[in-house]
Amino acid sequence: MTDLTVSNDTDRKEETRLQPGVSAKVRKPVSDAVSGWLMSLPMAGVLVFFLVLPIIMIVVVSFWGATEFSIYPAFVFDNYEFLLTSPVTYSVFLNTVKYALITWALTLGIGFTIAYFLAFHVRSLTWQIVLFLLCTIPFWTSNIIRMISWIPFLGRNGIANSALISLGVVDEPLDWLLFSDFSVILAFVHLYTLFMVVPIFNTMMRIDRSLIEAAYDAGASGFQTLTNVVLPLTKPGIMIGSIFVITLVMGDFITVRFMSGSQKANVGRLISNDIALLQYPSAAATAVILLITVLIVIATLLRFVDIRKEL
Amino acid sequence: MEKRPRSFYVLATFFALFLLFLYGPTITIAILSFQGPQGGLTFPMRGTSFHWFGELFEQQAVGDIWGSFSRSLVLGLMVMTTTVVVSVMGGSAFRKKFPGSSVIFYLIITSLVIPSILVSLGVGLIFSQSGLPVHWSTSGFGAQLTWTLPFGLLIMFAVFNRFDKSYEEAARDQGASAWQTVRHVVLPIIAPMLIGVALFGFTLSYDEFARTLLTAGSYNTLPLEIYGMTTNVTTPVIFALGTLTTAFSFGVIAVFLLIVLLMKKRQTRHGSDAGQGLV
Amino acid sequence: AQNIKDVTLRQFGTGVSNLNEVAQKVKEDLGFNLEMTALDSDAVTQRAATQPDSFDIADIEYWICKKVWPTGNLQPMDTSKIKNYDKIVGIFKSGKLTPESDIAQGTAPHTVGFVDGPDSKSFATEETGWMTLIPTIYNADTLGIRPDLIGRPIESWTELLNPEFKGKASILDISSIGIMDAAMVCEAMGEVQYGDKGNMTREEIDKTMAIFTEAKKNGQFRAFWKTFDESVNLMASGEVIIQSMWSPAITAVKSRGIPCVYQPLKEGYRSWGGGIGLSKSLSGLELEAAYEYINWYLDGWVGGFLMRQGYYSAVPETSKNFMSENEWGYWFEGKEATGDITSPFGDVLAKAGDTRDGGAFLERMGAVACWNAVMDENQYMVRKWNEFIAA
Amino acid sequence: MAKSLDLELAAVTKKYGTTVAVEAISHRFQAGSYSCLLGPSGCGKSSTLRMIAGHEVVSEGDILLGASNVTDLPPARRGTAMMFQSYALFPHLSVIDNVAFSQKMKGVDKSSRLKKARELLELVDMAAFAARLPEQLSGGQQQRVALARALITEPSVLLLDEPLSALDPFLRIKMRLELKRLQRELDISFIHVTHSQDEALALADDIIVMNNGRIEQAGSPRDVFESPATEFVARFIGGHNILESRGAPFALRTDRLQVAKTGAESGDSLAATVRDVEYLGATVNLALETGAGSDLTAALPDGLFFQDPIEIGSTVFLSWKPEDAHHLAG
Amino acid sequence: MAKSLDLELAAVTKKYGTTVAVEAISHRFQAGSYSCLLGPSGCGKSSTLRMIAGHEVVSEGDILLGASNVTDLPPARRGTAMMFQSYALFPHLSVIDNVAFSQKMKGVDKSSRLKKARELLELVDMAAFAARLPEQLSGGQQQRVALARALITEPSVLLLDEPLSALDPFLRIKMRLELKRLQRELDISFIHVTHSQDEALALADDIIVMNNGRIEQAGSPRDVFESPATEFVARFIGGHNILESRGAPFALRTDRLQVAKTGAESGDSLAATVRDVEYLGATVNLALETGAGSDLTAALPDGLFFQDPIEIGSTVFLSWKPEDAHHLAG
Ligand SMILES: Nc1ncnc2c1ncn2[C@@H]1O[C@H](COP(=O)(O)OP(=O)(O)OP(=O)(O)O)[C@@H](O)[C@H]1O
Ligand SMILES: Nc1ncnc2c1ncn2[C@@H]1O[C@H](COP(=O)(O)OP(=O)(O)OP(=O)(O)O)[C@@H](O)[C@H]1O
Ligand SMILES: NCCCCNCCCN
Ligand SMILES: [Mg+2]
Ligand SMILES: [Mg+2]
Repeated sequence: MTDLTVSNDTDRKEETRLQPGVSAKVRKPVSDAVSGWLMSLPMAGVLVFFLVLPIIMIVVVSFWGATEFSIYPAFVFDNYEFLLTSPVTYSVFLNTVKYALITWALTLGIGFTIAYFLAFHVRSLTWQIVLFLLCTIPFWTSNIIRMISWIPFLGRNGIANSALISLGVVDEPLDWLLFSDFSVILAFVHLYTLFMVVPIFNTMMRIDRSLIEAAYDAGASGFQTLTNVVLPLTKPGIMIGSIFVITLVMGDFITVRFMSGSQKANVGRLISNDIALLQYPSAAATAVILLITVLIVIATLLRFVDIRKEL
Repeated sequence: MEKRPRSFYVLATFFALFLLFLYGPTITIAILSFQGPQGGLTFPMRGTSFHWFGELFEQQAVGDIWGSFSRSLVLGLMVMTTTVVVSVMGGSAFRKKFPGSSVIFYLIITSLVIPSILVSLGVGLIFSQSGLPVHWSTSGFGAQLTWTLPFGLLIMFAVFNRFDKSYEEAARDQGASAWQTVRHVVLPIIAPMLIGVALFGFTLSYDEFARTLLTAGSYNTLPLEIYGMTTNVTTPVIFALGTLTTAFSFGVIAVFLLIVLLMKKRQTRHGSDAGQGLV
Repeated sequence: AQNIKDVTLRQFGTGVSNLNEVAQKVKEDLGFNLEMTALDSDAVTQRAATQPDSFDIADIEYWICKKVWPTGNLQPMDTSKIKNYDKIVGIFKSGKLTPESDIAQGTAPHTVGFVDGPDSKSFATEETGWMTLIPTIYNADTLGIRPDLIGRPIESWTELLNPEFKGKASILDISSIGIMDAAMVCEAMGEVQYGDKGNMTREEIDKTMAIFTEAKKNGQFRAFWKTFDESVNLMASGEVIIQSMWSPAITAVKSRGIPCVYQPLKEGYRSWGGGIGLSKSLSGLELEAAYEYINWYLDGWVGGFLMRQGYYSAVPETSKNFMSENEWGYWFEGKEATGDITSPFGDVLAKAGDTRDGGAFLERMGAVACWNAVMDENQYMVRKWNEFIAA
Repeated sequence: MAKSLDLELAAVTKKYGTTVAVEAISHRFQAGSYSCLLGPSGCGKSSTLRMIAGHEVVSEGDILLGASNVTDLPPARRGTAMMFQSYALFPHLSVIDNVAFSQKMKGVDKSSRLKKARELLELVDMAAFAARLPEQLSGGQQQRVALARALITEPSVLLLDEPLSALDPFLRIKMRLELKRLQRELDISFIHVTHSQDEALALADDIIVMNNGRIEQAGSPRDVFESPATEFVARFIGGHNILESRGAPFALRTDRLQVAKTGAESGDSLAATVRDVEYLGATVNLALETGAGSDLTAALPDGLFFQDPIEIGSTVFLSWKPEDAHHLAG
Repeated sequence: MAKSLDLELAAVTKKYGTTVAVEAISHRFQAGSYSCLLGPSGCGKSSTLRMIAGHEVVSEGDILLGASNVTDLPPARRGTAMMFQSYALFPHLSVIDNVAFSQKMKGVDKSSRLKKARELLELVDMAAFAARLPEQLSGGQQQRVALARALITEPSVLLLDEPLSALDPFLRIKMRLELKRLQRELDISFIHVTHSQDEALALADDIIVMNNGRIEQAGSPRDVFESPATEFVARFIGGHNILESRGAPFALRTDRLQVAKTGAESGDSLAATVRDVEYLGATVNLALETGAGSDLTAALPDGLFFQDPIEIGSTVFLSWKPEDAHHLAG
């Protein structure tokens, strides 16, 4: 079947080895390269223009200078110097990582459970699709609108507090439901759990059901089957989901702003504040550091799984 | 029907709670969209009415819901179509080995993990530094593609990993040209999956905020417009919009279910005796 | 030949004044199209500074002008073409409301209101006949409170940090504005003496932010807000009972039947002013239309429309023609209402016998302590502000 | 190994929704015997086996192992072990960890379970591959590991669902000899599902021929082959022609049909046209069409055939000994 | 149908990267013949077939069909048609649209192409299923549709890659007769890949035994079965024992090994222990172990065996006629 191995080392070696002076009878498929190129051209085009150039631009600008109102080409390290010497930078990066880790752990726990339910307990494909679609409907309403609605949901007089009070769980409304790390992480979990569910579900669906039966046959309990068979075999999906969630959380700024009532900061907010104040070079420098951080995290995760194989 | 294990009920309850959690804001929105005419975006309710649904179709004090909605719709459709086409092409390209494919693959991964605001900033800068006007249908469109294409391509990887190559060989064998093979064999077979890619592309675009923020130009997309509207008093009209969107989504799913059911019916009517043993 | 009726002008600004009704009225009165795009204040600055081609008319605040003007994205306006130029209130020309008033601290509108000539990029110190922005709307801001939940008189900016309101206070997270509120508080507390609140030294900035950071760490604030709507929701939902607020936001809370007061304070107001500027690329028929629009803007209808929401018009006289006597008395003169006061959108905002918080125009605008500002140490201030948010 | 016990199915039925996959079948599998469930695709073989294993809920009826009713016990507690069609080796575990899996689940400490697993690997001659991952093994090797993994639970009954179908014909013959040897050595019951007649004949002490969710015939291979009870069994077991004599069907082994180039249609001699000649090495099969329209096959030893080859299209005359005609029910 | 032509492989090689899958093989497939490529898994059968079909680029060498060199022609222009292992019927098209596919690609108008497709469906006896989707057909039915779809292009050579492997044994025998009949009727060449010896023997006019990317032997089924050229062929074709006489290997058919309960080890008589007895219906196979450690098989007619059954574990004496020993190369 389709082998998406990207490395072409063997091909290339082959070519150079065979080329000189071999009989005309030797045939080599050349069209693969050409048609591969042609077909990936639009994608490459979009990526070059809207990803590579902007990244280059950002890197370049991160060395520029800025006035109150404009940016000017230069080659200064001020932006990095300020960034790397400011204690805020470190606390904000730390906070960003904190959000990412907590959200990751929660989305993983919830996402795994949901995926497990959908993959192993829901029997028909139609129902799996329907339940999944049901999970996606809330996302068809603009996120901004949903964010606004968290206040009446979690606020002092919100649905959650009213429910808790009327159930007698608490006497006083809980303040920490809103404008807190709790609410930020809650919103992240709300937004991104599905990004964990999908790849895990996908991997789980590819687990041969007879492996589960084999485990039961060997006397494994449901829980043992889960930890000894399902979990290890789901690792690739978990990795992909983790990549999604971690990068989404690390790059977010709007959720943190809304849900913390602007009281917490993450790197995304630093960048967006700088942008708002037209401090593009400073924003760019922060962005470069963020991008490097994210790429390192992802590269680390990618070491554990070849996601092309696992799709 | 066979008896379910207890874990089923535990997990089903968990799933139900998760759904409830997912729908928390949606339910809040739904309730508040029935505020009385004096009501606002928060509790307590001040009466109940359909007032805000009516208002939704009137001009707002600030902002242009339907104008921006139609832009978001058009942009969503543009992004959706492009994502499908480009991802299918890209996915097909990756089935072959070609020099540079790994570069593109890592770009795709980068595109997936790069924080949105960076793309927004970068694309905005490129356009402004090169004197091109930013517009939702150019810079905004491109910026959103950097978000939807990775998803599209990853889904296509999954699709083509499961696609039996012999269908194509059979088509070539039958004299189909490369294009005919794609048109008459590959596309129809992967069509159901493409619907998934399309839905993904549209949803991601329709709700995209950060990547459009600095790239939309003169005219706002819906998320930006709603955000802009919050610079004045917003009314439960936006909740009415949310409720309508949700109702509409339910409708789409109901239609989907209906189609599936009908197709199942039709299949049984056709009388399959597949697998009935001796020829 | 081109017809002015075919012209479409694209205007952007915050939702405060980018009202659809204005565009509709323009179409009725002048015949051409005005397309309104509402943005949040960050986006407004960005748009004005970085995307000159994306608009024809910028509806921005004066302090933003300090950042935008040097980009050359806007063209100054020839005051001789402005019919009502003479009637514009003094604040925007000499800086003085009345000949005897003091000029408040901060980026007062007149300091960024003029340039020397059509191509000049630096501000003039006095009227030159070339205006950067045509003033349209302004107000004096103060703290908003929920009298029902506070239950006692509030008189000073210091109350914002009063531990009594722990977890129920808020300020806004737009640094250029927020820092001024903070300064008002610190000055009122006697903690910091400022040379010029609108142009702080690093030391002053440090002290101010230290006090606020301390308060934040002690849990004084429920949240910070960034958009108008957030401030309304915070107040209306009771999450917050005292916060820096804008006049129409108070109005919005009140219109839901929730008691809310725009509390005049003894230290005075923090003021702001907005105006409209023209894109550099505007020329020919479109430029003509833009001038026509500006003249119409100052002609009174918009003024009345804005005043009835609690803002002030730059040419109050003309607005008077578009307001009832009751309205003019209530909004401008600080008199008791003689009948229901309704917003342009039909909400009843006050009943007979009510008076406006803070009183008459002269009383309010005369008690302005400072203007929203962009200071020399702006970059430093912004960094400190970020630290405050991240703390 | 555990003591082998009789396994009894008592009116066991399996329904999937409204489809009845297995219909009230009863059978006693003798302790220590090798039984094959044989039948066409979809006849309910796997369903039966999976009910015995406990992987499928029994809709009606009971399953008894020795004296105990195991119908509702979980798979691991019924004394059966299953070897899956595609082996279902855990891809993330090494060969030895696969085999030691059930011990690990029981909480047996590492060194004892590895020791035990190694013993089993030696039994199936795979000790040298202990550290490999399943994907690094050939099909036949995987099968042995699967066998070891199933046997480590010391089952009284080993259940095998088409254990040889993933192998190529060459290996298949080799492995079937090993299965048989192992069963004999361990002296436990094997119940083996297959749809290959050869496999069933070669391996089984008992063949249970199923059709449409029912048992058509159960007996020793010779019983089944030499005395097929029904037309279905005769056809399915292969090597038989179905003929009719005065309205009653009878079976006649293809190697008992005598073919002569000359003769006359009379009594027990039948004229037929040769439609096809299939050379099969040691035998040659003639596909024959009689006037009555029925298709017959005659299997001739190759030596005999090539002494005087018969052309396709020629007419031949068929006869058989009366004692070779075996009467069928229904 | 098209005129059948000879197909010739001239030193055809297939390399995947550095692996050589097919190594310079040459062979002439006679026009109108049924050829089987037989060999173990991975020996290069599919690669060879796919090069002939044009689905795999030929690394070196040429493929000639009649007088023309088709090496570099696209699949549809070489006069071959392929039937795929799992049939590769287009799942979204009805049976008749599947068959009419190639006509549609050519631009033939709807009514003519459906007419033609219906003819082909009648040929394979599937006209009644024209409106079904492939998933609504059984394996055997799918196979016929695939056949019809391949034949509608009027190929000179039909290529079949393990066409019977997805069927159960019962159907497999039935369908192989049909394939053979069809090939004879159409009088075109069939090239059929299989790893089943029975299938190759039963079907082929010509068997090409492959191993490790090379042709080990090519010839008629009788040639191959009766005179295997090498030890590999003898083993792979089945039904043979490999013995050694003075350092030189020779093959002896399992049914030519004579088994006696009494005798003496001398000259051509060999003592052996019976390790296993496999009942296969008409024959009984004895698995035998000789002192020299080599494993032999003796195939006895069931009648003979059961006259005087031999127990597992007993010692028997083997002998054979000298003319049955067939000497092997290497
Ligand atoms: N999970 C299931 N749900 C519904 N029907 C099923 C299920 N499993 C099997 N069946 C049906 O039950 C019948 C018997 O199936 P079973 O798998 O036992 O047959 P089998 O004899 O093992 O066939 P094969 O040789 O093809 O494996 C078939 O008609 C099948 O379609
Ligand atoms: N696309 C490919 N890339 C690399 N190697 C391949 C490819 N296809 C086949 N091979 C290798 O070439 C050799 C011959 O493969 P081929 O498929 O022709 O064998 P086969 O005889 O058809 O085997 P089987 O009976 O298992 O189908 C094998 O070693 C195989 O691993
Ligand atoms: N037309 C510009 C209006 C800007 C409104 N800004 C509100 C600031 C209030 N402090
Ligand atoms: Mg089965
Ligand atoms: Mg093959």
